[in-house]
Amino acid sequence: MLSPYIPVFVGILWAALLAAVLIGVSLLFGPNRPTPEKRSTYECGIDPMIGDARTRFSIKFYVVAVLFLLFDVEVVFMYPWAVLLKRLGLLGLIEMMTFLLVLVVAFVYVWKKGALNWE
Amino acid sequence: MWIDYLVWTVQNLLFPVVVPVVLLTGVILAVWIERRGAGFIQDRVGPNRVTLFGFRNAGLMQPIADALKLLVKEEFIPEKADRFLFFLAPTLSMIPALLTFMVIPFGDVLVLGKYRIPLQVADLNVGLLFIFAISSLGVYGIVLGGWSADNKYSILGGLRSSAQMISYEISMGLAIIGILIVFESVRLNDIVRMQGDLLFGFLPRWGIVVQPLGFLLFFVAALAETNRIPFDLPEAEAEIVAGYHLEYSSFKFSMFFMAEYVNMMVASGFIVSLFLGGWQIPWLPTEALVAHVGPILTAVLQVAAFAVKLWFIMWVFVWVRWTLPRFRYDQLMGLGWRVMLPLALANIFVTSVVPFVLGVY
Amino acid sequence: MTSETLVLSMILFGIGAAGFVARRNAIVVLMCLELMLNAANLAFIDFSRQHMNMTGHIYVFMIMTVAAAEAAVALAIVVRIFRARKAVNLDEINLMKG
Amino acid sequence: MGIETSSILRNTALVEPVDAILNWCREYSCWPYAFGTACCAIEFMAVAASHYDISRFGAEVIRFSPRQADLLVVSGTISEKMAPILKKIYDQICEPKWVMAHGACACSGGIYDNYCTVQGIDTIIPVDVYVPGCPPTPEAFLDGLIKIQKIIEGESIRDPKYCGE
Amino acid sequence: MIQAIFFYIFAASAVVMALVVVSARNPIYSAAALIGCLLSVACIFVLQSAHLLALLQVLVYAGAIMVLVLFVLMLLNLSRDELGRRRITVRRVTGVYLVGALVTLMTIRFTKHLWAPAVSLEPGFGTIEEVGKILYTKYLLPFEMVSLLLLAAIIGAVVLTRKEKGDGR
Amino acid sequence: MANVVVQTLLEKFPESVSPAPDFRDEEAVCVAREGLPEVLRFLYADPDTEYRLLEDICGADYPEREKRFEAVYHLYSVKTARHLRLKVGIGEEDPTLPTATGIWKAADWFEREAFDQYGIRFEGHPNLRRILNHEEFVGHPLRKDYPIKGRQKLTRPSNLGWDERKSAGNGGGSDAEAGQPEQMILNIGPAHPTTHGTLRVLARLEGETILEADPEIGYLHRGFEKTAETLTYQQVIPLTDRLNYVSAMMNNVGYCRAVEKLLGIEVSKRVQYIRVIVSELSRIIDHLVCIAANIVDIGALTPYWYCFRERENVYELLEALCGARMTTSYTRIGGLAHDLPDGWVDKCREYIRERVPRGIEETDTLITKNRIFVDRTMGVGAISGEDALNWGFTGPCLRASGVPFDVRKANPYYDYDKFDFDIPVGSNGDTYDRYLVRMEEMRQSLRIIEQALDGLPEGPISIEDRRISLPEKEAVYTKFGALVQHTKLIVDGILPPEGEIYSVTEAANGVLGFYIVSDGTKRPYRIKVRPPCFAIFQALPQLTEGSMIADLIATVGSLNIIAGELDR
Amino acid sequence: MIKIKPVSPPEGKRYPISERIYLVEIFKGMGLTLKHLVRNLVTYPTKNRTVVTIQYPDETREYSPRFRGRHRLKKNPDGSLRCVACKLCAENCPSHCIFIEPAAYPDPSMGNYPKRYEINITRCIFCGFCVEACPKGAIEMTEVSEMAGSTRAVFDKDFLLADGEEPAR
Ligand code: SF4
Ligand code: SF4
Ligand code: SF4
Repeated sequence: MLSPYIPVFVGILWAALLAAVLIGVSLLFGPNRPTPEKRSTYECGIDPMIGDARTRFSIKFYVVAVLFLLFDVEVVFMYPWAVLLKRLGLLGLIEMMTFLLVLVVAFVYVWKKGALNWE
Repeated sequence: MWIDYLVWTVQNLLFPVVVPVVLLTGVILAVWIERRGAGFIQDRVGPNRVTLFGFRNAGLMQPIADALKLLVKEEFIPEKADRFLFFLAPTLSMIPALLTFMVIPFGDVLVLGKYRIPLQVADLNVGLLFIFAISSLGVYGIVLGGWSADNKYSILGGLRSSAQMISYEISMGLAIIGILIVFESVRLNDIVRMQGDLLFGFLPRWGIVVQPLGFLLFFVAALAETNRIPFDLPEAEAEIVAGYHLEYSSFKFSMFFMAEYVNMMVASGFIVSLFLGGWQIPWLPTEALVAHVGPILTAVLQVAAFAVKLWFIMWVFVWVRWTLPRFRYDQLMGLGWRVMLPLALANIFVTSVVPFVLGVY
Repeated sequence: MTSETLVLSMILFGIGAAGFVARRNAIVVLMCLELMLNAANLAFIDFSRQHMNMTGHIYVFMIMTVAAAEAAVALAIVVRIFRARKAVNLDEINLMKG
Repeated sequence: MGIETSSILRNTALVEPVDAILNWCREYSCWPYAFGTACCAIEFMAVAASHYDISRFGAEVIRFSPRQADLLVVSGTISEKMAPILKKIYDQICEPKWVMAHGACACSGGIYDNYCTVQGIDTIIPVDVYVPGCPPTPEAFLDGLIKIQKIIEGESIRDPKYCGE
Repeated sequence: MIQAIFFYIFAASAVVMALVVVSARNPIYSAAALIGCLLSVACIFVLQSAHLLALLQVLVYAGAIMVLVLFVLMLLNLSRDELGRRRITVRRVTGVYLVGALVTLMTIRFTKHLWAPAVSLEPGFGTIEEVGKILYTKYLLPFEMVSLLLLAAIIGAVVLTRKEKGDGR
Repeated sequence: MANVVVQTLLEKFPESVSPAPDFRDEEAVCVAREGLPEVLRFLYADPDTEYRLLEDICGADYPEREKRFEAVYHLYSVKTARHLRLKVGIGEEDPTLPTATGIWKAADWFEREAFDQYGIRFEGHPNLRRILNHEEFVGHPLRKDYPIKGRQKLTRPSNLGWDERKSAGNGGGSDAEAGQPEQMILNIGPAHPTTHGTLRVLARLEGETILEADPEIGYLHRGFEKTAETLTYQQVIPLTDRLNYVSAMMNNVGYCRAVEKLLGIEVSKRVQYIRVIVSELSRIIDHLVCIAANIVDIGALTPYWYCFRERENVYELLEALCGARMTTSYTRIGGLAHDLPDGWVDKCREYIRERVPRGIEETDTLITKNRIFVDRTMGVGAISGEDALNWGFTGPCLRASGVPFDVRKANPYYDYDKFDFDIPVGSNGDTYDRYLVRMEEMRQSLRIIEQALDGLPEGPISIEDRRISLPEKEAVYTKFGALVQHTKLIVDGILPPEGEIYSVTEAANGVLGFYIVSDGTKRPYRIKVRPPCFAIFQALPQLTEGSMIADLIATVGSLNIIAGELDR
Repeated sequence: MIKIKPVSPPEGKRYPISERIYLVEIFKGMGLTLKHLVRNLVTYPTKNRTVVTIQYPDETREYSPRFRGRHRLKKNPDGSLRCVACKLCAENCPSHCIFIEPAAYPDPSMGNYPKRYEINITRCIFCGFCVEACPKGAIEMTEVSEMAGSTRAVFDKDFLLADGEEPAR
């Protein structure tokens, strides 16, 4: 069962090689004249402002990622079901609708809690 | 037999090597179309002065000049950057982009005597999921690229961008459930093949016909996934300068840039395969074609049909870009979560329940 | 093919477990946990293949789901604690101190 | 060309073809960093608009990140308050780079010879092409751009600029 | 043959990445290495004919869980928090000892499996259809439980991160 | 009506208010420093006067006087449609004045400018620091004893921390707070795509939400006022081009009208009509540029090209008139540089009927009702009419907030009262309304131009006063007398009587005022421009607080900040 | 008689359904851009192209006769300089960029001529005041505005007299 994957693996290697070579060529051929001024962070021509750039960011981003993760898992459960729906018949439909119902409950909860507001 | 080896080599070594190269060439064409198209939309002409050996070649050399120029531009690493990740990030955004095209079929299986050559790099039985899985890795290039440069704008751009991409990934995943229900497979070539059927005897059973809402949702999500206007927030110049690739120069920048276009092509190929009948030429099934024009010409015609559709979608991407304003971050997230997601769920509900109600099976 | 896979699984598990006890950064510890779960997955897949029975796949499916849920909640807790105490090192987080 | 690469290549017969390729791509892909401050910047916008269409020269890719730009177009008056910023941006642009002083103010201070205006950006950074005019017409700008292209055409990896001397 | 070559490539990369995960000082590097490790393991899944799960491994583990982890690392700016602070504690020594014991035990327990004979699989093995068939029939209950688990996780995450008044400002 | 206010003031505050010399029928009084706050408060609050709009505060320097400095306040009452000038003398030893920020928020930056340029200190001002010059600058450049070429280098990009900017402490955030988790300080500009090169906004963010924004200006300060003092009245015209360089023509007109008021002359009807036509054309291009730039910042790219295409057409008209596209220098004191060329009227008519409306309509189709655009702009950067007046808003930004104040109607000049046109007003004062008001104003301008073209009278294009306008070129070449007049006028310049005037016109962005003090020589003693943007931009913190970065960008774009007149 | 025209949409009528679903307006906009594209593509090869671009330097536009470009010193029909070095132009120049060194002709009846006449062209703001001030019509402005060079150019008398030729710089 490996055979269709061989080209994929070859592709991975080739893409990586391509990327490496291109960057390598660029390293080789690009002029390189680093000065402290040049290497300093760009911030609209101003010396970088107070505070580390990697400061702490809004928790909102975390909430997005969590919701993404959990919904992604739910979606994953739907793929086999979708493919099989016609074979599973009514039972499959009911099963998934129950599953979806819980999902919708979760979704509504999240919505009501305001986690979907980004203002 | 040597011919066996030849077929094996073509399938396993030649295709995976050639397809990325074709894609990268496609980027050149895409950039050219984008820039000339924008010109003509805006009552101007677009790049046309680049001269090679005294020929003006309508600006076709423009993207090549750009790429070459970037290749020989100074390689630059910001002082506070995390060097390793700084180099890794563009590679990370490029590789998944090139890989995902591997499972998209650009023609029916070419039958030459006893040899069957699928016109597709890898005919995976989970092809569709493969695209999702690999493209979900594209996020790392952006996130790490933004983070490693240690610049506020880039980090903001990287975070924004990744939040946007993952949000729309959900809608994207849900949008195709309907297609799966209808076509009962995750193997892309099967899906395409089934779109050759006719509905009511005359209408090609394309995904867009059986899943119009799914198509719309998928298209919008694809725009968002490829960071195109109206979803180009991560690099919204007006707000955060150049976003996550702000500190990138030379070819590393170029790789982000190319990854965007390759992603567009992948998205277009994906849309075409799922919703626009892939390599199918409407009303002309493979068997009929083979019977009339022979296998080779059939393959050529089918690849051509695929290419035409793909470039049409690409053009729509460009066209949309030059027409619409961009969303604000919160509106974009709101659209993704509060509009697209419920709609996609509704789409699934309708697609799965209606046949039962109608007693189709 | 003999089951090198199982060996690999054990090696990964060992590394993960070692990290689990040796690291103090809560998030790294979490990552080590994921590594261990992953090693378990590998073992399940291998058993499944050896026995030609796909139940192992279902287990892996479930493990992934649990891992996702666990990561979501665990990280939420980390974030929460961090915001309250500004620390993520397990040694420094003494829940009893209030 | 990297310094090492160019010092290796400088004495070989490859110089000519390599120069030709490098100069060709740099010439036709001159991405500007629009450092526009005043009236001249508005004319710069006009150059980007349909009638003059800077994109014909492949230069419509206006980058606002100095890392990705090749040509620093300084359009407009540079006040003393702005001067260090201009310097900084110039420093941050990656090699190779060129500078165009667009307009009387950028060239020389123009009509503003007073307490707060820099008398020409060449007192701060090197300038390759001066475009007089207040504001220079779009044609004048394009003429300046063509001059920049000419300059690029004449460069060689033997130049100290590329050999690191 | 090819199978074996690929296996050793991926196995080696998985082990190396795993070592980086536990030893890197910068958690971001740990996370990056873990992603690499997960991808290698996914490739091994493919070799084991677990096609669907290989992709789910990428999709869920590498593509979603790790995004979350990375986000948290960035949001909390943890990259520098752990630098240069390592102590050998009693707890740790005990821990390492226990780990060693555990691995040894497992080795003994699994010995007979280690020399398992090669088997030939039927064509549908590991495909989405087969997995689905079992999942939606035999493992119906766990499947429905999953939805509740996820519900709980969502609620937990949202509640835990909800902003309280006077928090963070 | 004329001097009712002055009379009332003299009666009510006999100790502190004294009459100012009468000149050109302007209402002006001198106020003693001690009585200033009461007078100001009275003028603001008294229902008869209601001077709700503080148009300008500026300094002036008279080294020979006993009280060396003078602060000049220009107030305007929308109710009575009248201006009032208050002059307060201050001695050099203690150049302090009470602040007016408690009454008009607009006073904030005007006072900072007076401090920066003249060193007049305003006590009680929340944040009195330099505004136009850089923070390493020593001295006050507009003082008469400061050398015009006294350049001072800035050694590093100005980079004040939050604490330093708020040194006087008006309750904003601090550096310490900025170090809080989840907050960061983001510097936007000056070298940033949306700030158009010269504005700078420092924003304290939480996530993407702006907790506090602090604008910083002066990056295009190029010493208009000081330079103007060294040129003759005629030579200042090219300088005015470069104030609001997008609609240079209007500055020409505004300036010339001011000097003509100083001279006490009236230009011919033809000149007036031509000035109206070119002003309205300029208004159109100004709005086109503003809308195009604003929309590009919002992310829709194509309207930019459509707007600029039409602008190019208008430029063609202007170039035919004066020989340059942007920096027109078309008007002259007492008239115009040239008459209309042959066929210009027809061409203009064709353009404004066929070309310009096309661009407007295409933008309209692409943008106005597009939900994405509406979402991005509606309710963004909103300000109420009352607040807007208090901040000193004028022009489209004020009208978008629902205050129908337009100098062209309120204090008509050049027959504007005879033209039939509407004043578009919005209701919410948000970015969307500002956009709509500008769109509609362009259409109204087209109407005005049509009417002006129709009614264009014949007549001379400059007045027949050889002390003011140059003789015909032909005459100069051939007639000795004309040559002498010509030479004399060039060398000696125009010599207005001693006095001071303040004259306003409705420029594209709002009220453009010129305050000119003449000491009888050929050079203006003091010119103060009252630029509309200056007042508008200072309200940015209020407009953007609590919104997102993207809103900030949309808002800044819709305010149409032209650095040339902002920083001068 | 101030007429007011309210422009904002009345409260509550902000989002008619056609706008709310995004699509109608988006299609309208896309129709417009497509119209431009097609029209421009179709007419591009023909004479009356709708693309407005002037393809400088292959094409140039028509300048206004009053165009204020580079200066030129004029000559009398007999070839002598018209300029009498009266310095009025320099006097009237707001950016003080004209420098004139007068000298007398050997024949006193012919008056003065400029020995040096220089315009610091990078400082000049092309206001045309010098032309306006000249009592002899000795200086005029041409249609040439392209003067880019790699130095801060100062145009001397010879160059200003030359009829629009490119200076050797
Ligand atoms: S050169 Fe003239 S147009 Fe350009 S910025 Fe200076 S004053 Fe403005
Ligand atoms: S055009 Fe104006 S600036 Fe130029 S030389 Fe003549 S007067 Fe001076
Ligand atoms: S050009 Fe005219 S104004 Fe100037 S010096 Fe000569 S004659 Fe006099």
